[in-house]
Amino acid sequence: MSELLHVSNVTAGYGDGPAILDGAELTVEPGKVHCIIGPNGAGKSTLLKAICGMLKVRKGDVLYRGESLKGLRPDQVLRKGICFVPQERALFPKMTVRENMRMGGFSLPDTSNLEKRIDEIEERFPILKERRDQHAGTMSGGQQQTLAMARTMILKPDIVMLDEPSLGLAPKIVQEMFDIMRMMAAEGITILLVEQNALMGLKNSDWGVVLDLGKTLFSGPAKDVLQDPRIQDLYLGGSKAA
Amino acid sequence: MADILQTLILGLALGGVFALMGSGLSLVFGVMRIVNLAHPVMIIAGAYVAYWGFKLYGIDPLVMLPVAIVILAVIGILLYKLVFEREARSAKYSEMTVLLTFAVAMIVEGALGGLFTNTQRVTSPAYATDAIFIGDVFIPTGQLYAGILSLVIIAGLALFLKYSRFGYAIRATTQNREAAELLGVNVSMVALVSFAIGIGLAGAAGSLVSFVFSFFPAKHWEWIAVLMSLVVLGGMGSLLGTVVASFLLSVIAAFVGTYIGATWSTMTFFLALFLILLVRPQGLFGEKPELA
Amino acid sequence: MSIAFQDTSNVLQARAEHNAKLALRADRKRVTWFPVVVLGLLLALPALQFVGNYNYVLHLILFTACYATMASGWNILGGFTGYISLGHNVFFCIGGYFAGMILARYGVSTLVTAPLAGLICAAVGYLIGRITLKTRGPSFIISSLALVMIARILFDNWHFVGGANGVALPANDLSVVWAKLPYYYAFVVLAAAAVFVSYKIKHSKFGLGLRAISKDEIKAESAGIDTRTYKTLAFAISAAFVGMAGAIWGEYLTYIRPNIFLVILVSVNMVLMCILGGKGTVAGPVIGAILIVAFNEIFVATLGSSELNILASGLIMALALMFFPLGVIGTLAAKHRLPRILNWD
Amino acid sequence: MLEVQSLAKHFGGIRAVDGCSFMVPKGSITALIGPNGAGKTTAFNCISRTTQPTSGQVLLDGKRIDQLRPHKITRMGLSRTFQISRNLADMTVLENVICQARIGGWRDLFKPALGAEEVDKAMEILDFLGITRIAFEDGSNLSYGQKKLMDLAALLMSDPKIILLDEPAGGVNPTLLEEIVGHIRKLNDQGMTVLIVEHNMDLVMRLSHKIVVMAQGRVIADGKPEEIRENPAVLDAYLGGVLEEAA
Amino acid sequence: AEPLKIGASLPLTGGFSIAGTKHQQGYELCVDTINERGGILGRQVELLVSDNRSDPATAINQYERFINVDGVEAVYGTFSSRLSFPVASILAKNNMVHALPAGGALRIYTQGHKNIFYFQPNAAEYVGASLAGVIADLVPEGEKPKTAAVVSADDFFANGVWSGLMGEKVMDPADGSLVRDLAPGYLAENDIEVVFSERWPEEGYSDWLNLANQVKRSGAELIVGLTASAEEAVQLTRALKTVRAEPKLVYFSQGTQAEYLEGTGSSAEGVLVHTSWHKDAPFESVLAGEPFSNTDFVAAYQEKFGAVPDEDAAIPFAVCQGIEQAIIGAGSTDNTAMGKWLSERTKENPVRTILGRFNWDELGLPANKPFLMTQWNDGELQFVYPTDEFEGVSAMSYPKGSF
Ligand SMILES: Nc1ncnc2c1ncn2[C@@H]1O[C@H](COP(=O)(O)OP(=O)(O)OP(=O)(O)O)[C@@H](O)[C@H]1O
Ligand SMILES: Nc1ncnc2c1ncn2[C@@H]1O[C@H](COP(=O)(O)OP(=O)(O)OP(=O)(O)O)[C@@H](O)[C@H]1O
Ligand SMILES: [Mg+2]
Ligand SMILES: [Mg+2]
Repeated sequence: MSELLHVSNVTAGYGDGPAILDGAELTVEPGKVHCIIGPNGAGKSTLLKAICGMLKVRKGDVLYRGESLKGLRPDQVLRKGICFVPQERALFPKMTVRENMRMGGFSLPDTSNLEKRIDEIEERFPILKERRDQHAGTMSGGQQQTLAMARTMILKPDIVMLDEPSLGLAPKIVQEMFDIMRMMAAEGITILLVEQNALMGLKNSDWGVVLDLGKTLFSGPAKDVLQDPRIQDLYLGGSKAA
Repeated sequence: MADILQTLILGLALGGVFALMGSGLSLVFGVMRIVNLAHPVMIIAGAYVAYWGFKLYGIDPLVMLPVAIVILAVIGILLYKLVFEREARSAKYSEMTVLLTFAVAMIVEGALGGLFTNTQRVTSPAYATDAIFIGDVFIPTGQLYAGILSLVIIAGLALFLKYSRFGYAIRATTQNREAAELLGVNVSMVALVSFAIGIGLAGAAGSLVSFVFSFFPAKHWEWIAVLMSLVVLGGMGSLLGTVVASFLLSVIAAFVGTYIGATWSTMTFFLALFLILLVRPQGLFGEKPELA
Repeated sequence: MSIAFQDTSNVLQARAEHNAKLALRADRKRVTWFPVVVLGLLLALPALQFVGNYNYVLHLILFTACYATMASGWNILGGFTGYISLGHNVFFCIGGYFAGMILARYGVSTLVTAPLAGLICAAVGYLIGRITLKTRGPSFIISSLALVMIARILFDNWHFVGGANGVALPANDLSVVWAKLPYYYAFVVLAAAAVFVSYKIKHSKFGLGLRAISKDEIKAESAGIDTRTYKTLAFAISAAFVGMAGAIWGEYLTYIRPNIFLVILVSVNMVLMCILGGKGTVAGPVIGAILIVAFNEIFVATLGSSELNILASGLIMALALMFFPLGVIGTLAAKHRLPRILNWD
Repeated sequence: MLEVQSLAKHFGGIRAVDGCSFMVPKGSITALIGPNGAGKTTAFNCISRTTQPTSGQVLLDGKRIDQLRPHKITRMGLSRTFQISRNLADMTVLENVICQARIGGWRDLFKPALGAEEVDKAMEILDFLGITRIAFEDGSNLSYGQKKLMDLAALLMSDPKIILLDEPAGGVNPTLLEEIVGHIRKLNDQGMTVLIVEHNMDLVMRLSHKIVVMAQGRVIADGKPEEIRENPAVLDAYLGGVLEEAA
Repeated sequence: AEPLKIGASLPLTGGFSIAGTKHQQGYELCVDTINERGGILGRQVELLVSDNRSDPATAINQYERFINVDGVEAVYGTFSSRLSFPVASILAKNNMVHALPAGGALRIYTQGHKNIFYFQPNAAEYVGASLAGVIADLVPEGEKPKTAAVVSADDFFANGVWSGLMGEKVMDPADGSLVRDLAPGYLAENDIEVVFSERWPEEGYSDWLNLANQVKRSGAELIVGLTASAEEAVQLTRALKTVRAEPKLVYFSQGTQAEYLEGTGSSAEGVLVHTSWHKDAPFESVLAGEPFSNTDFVAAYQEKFGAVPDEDAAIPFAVCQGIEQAIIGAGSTDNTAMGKWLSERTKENPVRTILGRFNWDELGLPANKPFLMTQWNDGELQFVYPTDEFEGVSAMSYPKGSF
């Protein structure tokens, strides 16, 4: 079987609170782009947090290349090759842009190439080059999002999990963002993303997953998901989406 | 003229010691956002290490300094594991941590008092009561050594924080714990180590203090407010700020003490604190807060 | 792998059910008779003096009530508004000196002048607040510490009020058995008033605004809350209570001296009581005051005379903070285990 | 209604807003768009006075408001949301929302916080936004989208005359967004003026009567949606080829 | 019979803890000795000590507790003026005999409390008399210091000494009334001009070198250091040494303790300190009806605590003796009778303690009892003044010279 990551019947929640995820299923195949959609508060972000170790998995299991990720700390999960960009931007507000980029390479065992790699990435995102010495916290919302994205590219991980990467980006940049994502996929990096900009997300994905009520309600090729009238109605903004 | 020069020298001499006393506090605040009210009592613990080294084996407090650092760092590690680790995880209760450090201060004070009684102690290496006289003006050797050593230690620390990989991890963790974790930083380790360094610095300060001031367990209450005012004036968490503030305030206090009156020299620290809050709440080197 | 997903209405209905399952409910019932009964008992208690000498019991309750007043007052600023002040004993001192000096010079009992002392403290608190409330978090805590130090130096050098040596105040003329009663009643009433006012504030728009300020001042400000006025007002009210307590405390001790009021232990006690009981709750400061006074008594009685005393206090405090970070009331409430009678919020 | 006159805000060398002027006509829905970092949020901050502008004026109904403290501005009927949601932890969503209710005067201050009337109103708004179930949830324990919705609810609670929305659609589910759009329209029909920052061009085009385009701190275009759509400068700076595709 | 309970609240922690702990030792030693010798009026004595953390409110509270809860029949005083002052009112209110081991400020005694008895030679304001005596009697004519630097802690006791030396008016701030006018003051009386004077705050002072430097610069021949604790005396001495001050005479109000010697070493040489007690003073006293000399006390203390006692242990011991004799004298623990008995003591028929004989004036201050002056010589605290009271007086070394 060609699955890279398998989430089976996972239950998870915050603290002693109720189970937010209650039987979530997910299969991630290598080299593909997966898009999770669902209403606000469905548990999408919670699912990603559970995978990367920020939340405890109460029941069920998360298998990565057949190995369980349960009980690992986020930094350990990262070292296995799963990189997560959370929805609330995970930047260091009082470090400069450049330092933020360097932090992106923190987990690399060999940092000799780091500076060169950062230079390469900066070429692709001119704003980052321009604002190199600005504190990340003072950048505009979209700039921060760009930085967070760019930073993951330093690592060349196996799986990148993105929580709403298009959030707050200007349309032009959104397009670029998805282009980059496709490019990463082409390089063999597997992508798992959560999108509220569902049309755009699904259009640029291979596989679509619908998460609602903490459960996986639907999962199939992105095209099918896009065309399902029920899904259009419930999650894509109704008839207009057609 | 000689008077002015002399006062300046005395102010600077005290400033060096205060700088080291404040820097550990500043570091722990910078990294963990903990206002460690137990820091002064840790300095006293460090002073006891130096004291017993001196008293039992006649070891110079300057030689005891590394020993004090190590012993206190170990205490720091234990303390972190036992008390602060769970706090560090839940940022929600961060203001509680201030009070927790207060409790720790009481525990340590009680323990020190129980072990060593409240008798005041001081180590007396020869240089502690000596001075270099240049004409009419003198430089107290004890404080001179202490000041130079403090600056060396602080400079080392600053370089470490700025350039080492670990320094990066420390700063990253301070600013966004979750993000640091996601980028592969073992955050609890970072917090542990930086806390240990902070307390270790208290140990270093303690061994210097042991011959500059006399001390007993309950003495730390007198230091808390003074050290705090240094840290605030410098800008919370800014090492450089703490150092500058230490020298600045000590010098001002010395002039106030000479020309206005001893009573008011201690007041300098607190008044300065108030003035600074009035005109520049973030301190000398702090970040300007939102919403002025 | 798809789950029951035939129809959109299915999902909508499931969603409604799911939401209902996760939804929390507000708890609105309160037991008012309990505090009232407690108050009644306290008011009746001095009758014990007819059958014996219970001066020490009265002293303990009076002492607790004094601290309950101060802690409740502190709570208005520290608990509701989120500004932790370690300098509230300054108002304790100002209240004590203001009323105390009037007593010494003109013989007017502090029981009469206490409200006035409260007003003075409110005014001073307002002015100080205008300066120090510009800072937040740790800086504010430290500025409050500095405030104590400054007040200490000023009072120590103010020869009109006896400087560091202090002033002895005349004791009342009642016999030993009844001498404590005026102060006992004054403190019990003051504590009740403090609790009542806390309750009222917490449940008013003002209180909601204060809580908003404690969480995010910018957000509060842009929500239309006049944060500066709100917080200085909170500062003034809390200073007033502490000041009134100080006024009466001075006469009760028959001696005022800067370092009776301006020692860190006094302000720490206030803070500690609130934390231990539950910062930001109404009952918390009272419970905290009772616990701390009780602990103190136990230590003095059992450990008596040693450094162990400090160590044990520190230990209790640390354990309480570690295992009841929200205080007794707060933690129980968070776990939904708070007995009804103690839910005053 | 709202008039911004040569507003500027500099951070050290960065000119986030650099002499920008525009007007929001009464009763209109005006959109403020522009590439990332154009200075939209900063302009918002200057208008609502969460930051102090370096220079320039802001007028609300002809009165200068750039010297007032933020709460005064809110009281004058100008409310805003934050791009990165700010919420009050340890307070329930209901309290978060009611917090923003208007307060009459001094006497109101000591009225019960959660008056029945207000609770009803708040619950109605929450219901409308589909987040009733989190009414008693801690304000900080919400999903990203829920926080946005809560912000919106709080905003509605204050009965403002003009609202400034900073990316209200970001992270909100499209289906729900449709409803919100409907509601904004309805509010607008009732006379509320809206200034909205949004990157969702589809929404902007459908909703707004007027569009102001900013880039690098300046206004580069100002006009009806149709005009903006055609404006080559805007296409180049901001939209790329996207708009055609979406339309 | 039931044990006779006596309570003492002491500052065992906090600022005064060092002295407080020694006070506890003094009381304990005395009570133990009494019990070994059969107790008071045939009853064993039970000593209750509690820690007031150097806090006045707590001290008051604890005396109340002793009286109301523990049912003590007598109390011993606490340490330091600032605690004794408020405690005095409470004990007066409860009609207890208040025997103070510390609390020398005149104002405590001018409040009009009855049954208050001070167990040190004299009020703080009159301590200067001994210094004046030393200068008049022991310093050769022509070599007497002409200028003085007076530095002092802002402390209750130190302020009292200061007032006496400088000839200030002692006022009662409560009503602004004059308690005593001490003009012209002991220094002026001896033609010594004060060329530098300075007070430092009660807590948190650290600028010793600066202070010492100013003292040195003033060129004063007499240095008077009125410190609040031995700790401050150590600091001041070390600072004076560092700046190489070279006065003719140095007098400190604190510094008889072993800690002082340990902290200062040879710098202590020649420093004069007043004291209420000295181990070599040949005082004869009675305890439990039997003679008990000062030498016995030193021996007993050494046996029990393994160290040479200092005045902080001796004074409370004397307090305990005074209370014991009062109970015996009154024949019961009726405090009114005890107070009456104590106030009826005369020079001929005094209370006999290891601090010597005590009888009191109407204020409760000892009549005709000078302080002793001691001086550190060769690492030993020698007792140098007054010279005519008893044997064993050492010669005073003069001038002091460098530290
Ligand atoms: N820190 C938290 N503590 C407690 N509950 C939380 C926390 N964060 C989220 N929740 C709850 O978990 C549920 C799911 O949140 P989650 O963030 O996973 O939603 P989401 O699907 O990502 O929504 P969105 O599209 O709005 O981002 C929400 O109902 C929220 O109330
Ligand atoms: N505090 C600050 N210090 C320095 N520069 C700042 C600060 N705040 C904002 N900036 C800069 O000002 C510019 C405008 O930022 P602003 O947040 O207003 O952009 P925006 O138009 O809202 O963009 P976005 O659509 O990405 O949210 C950006 O280049 C940003 O980096
Ligand atoms: Mg989410
Ligand atoms: Mg923005």
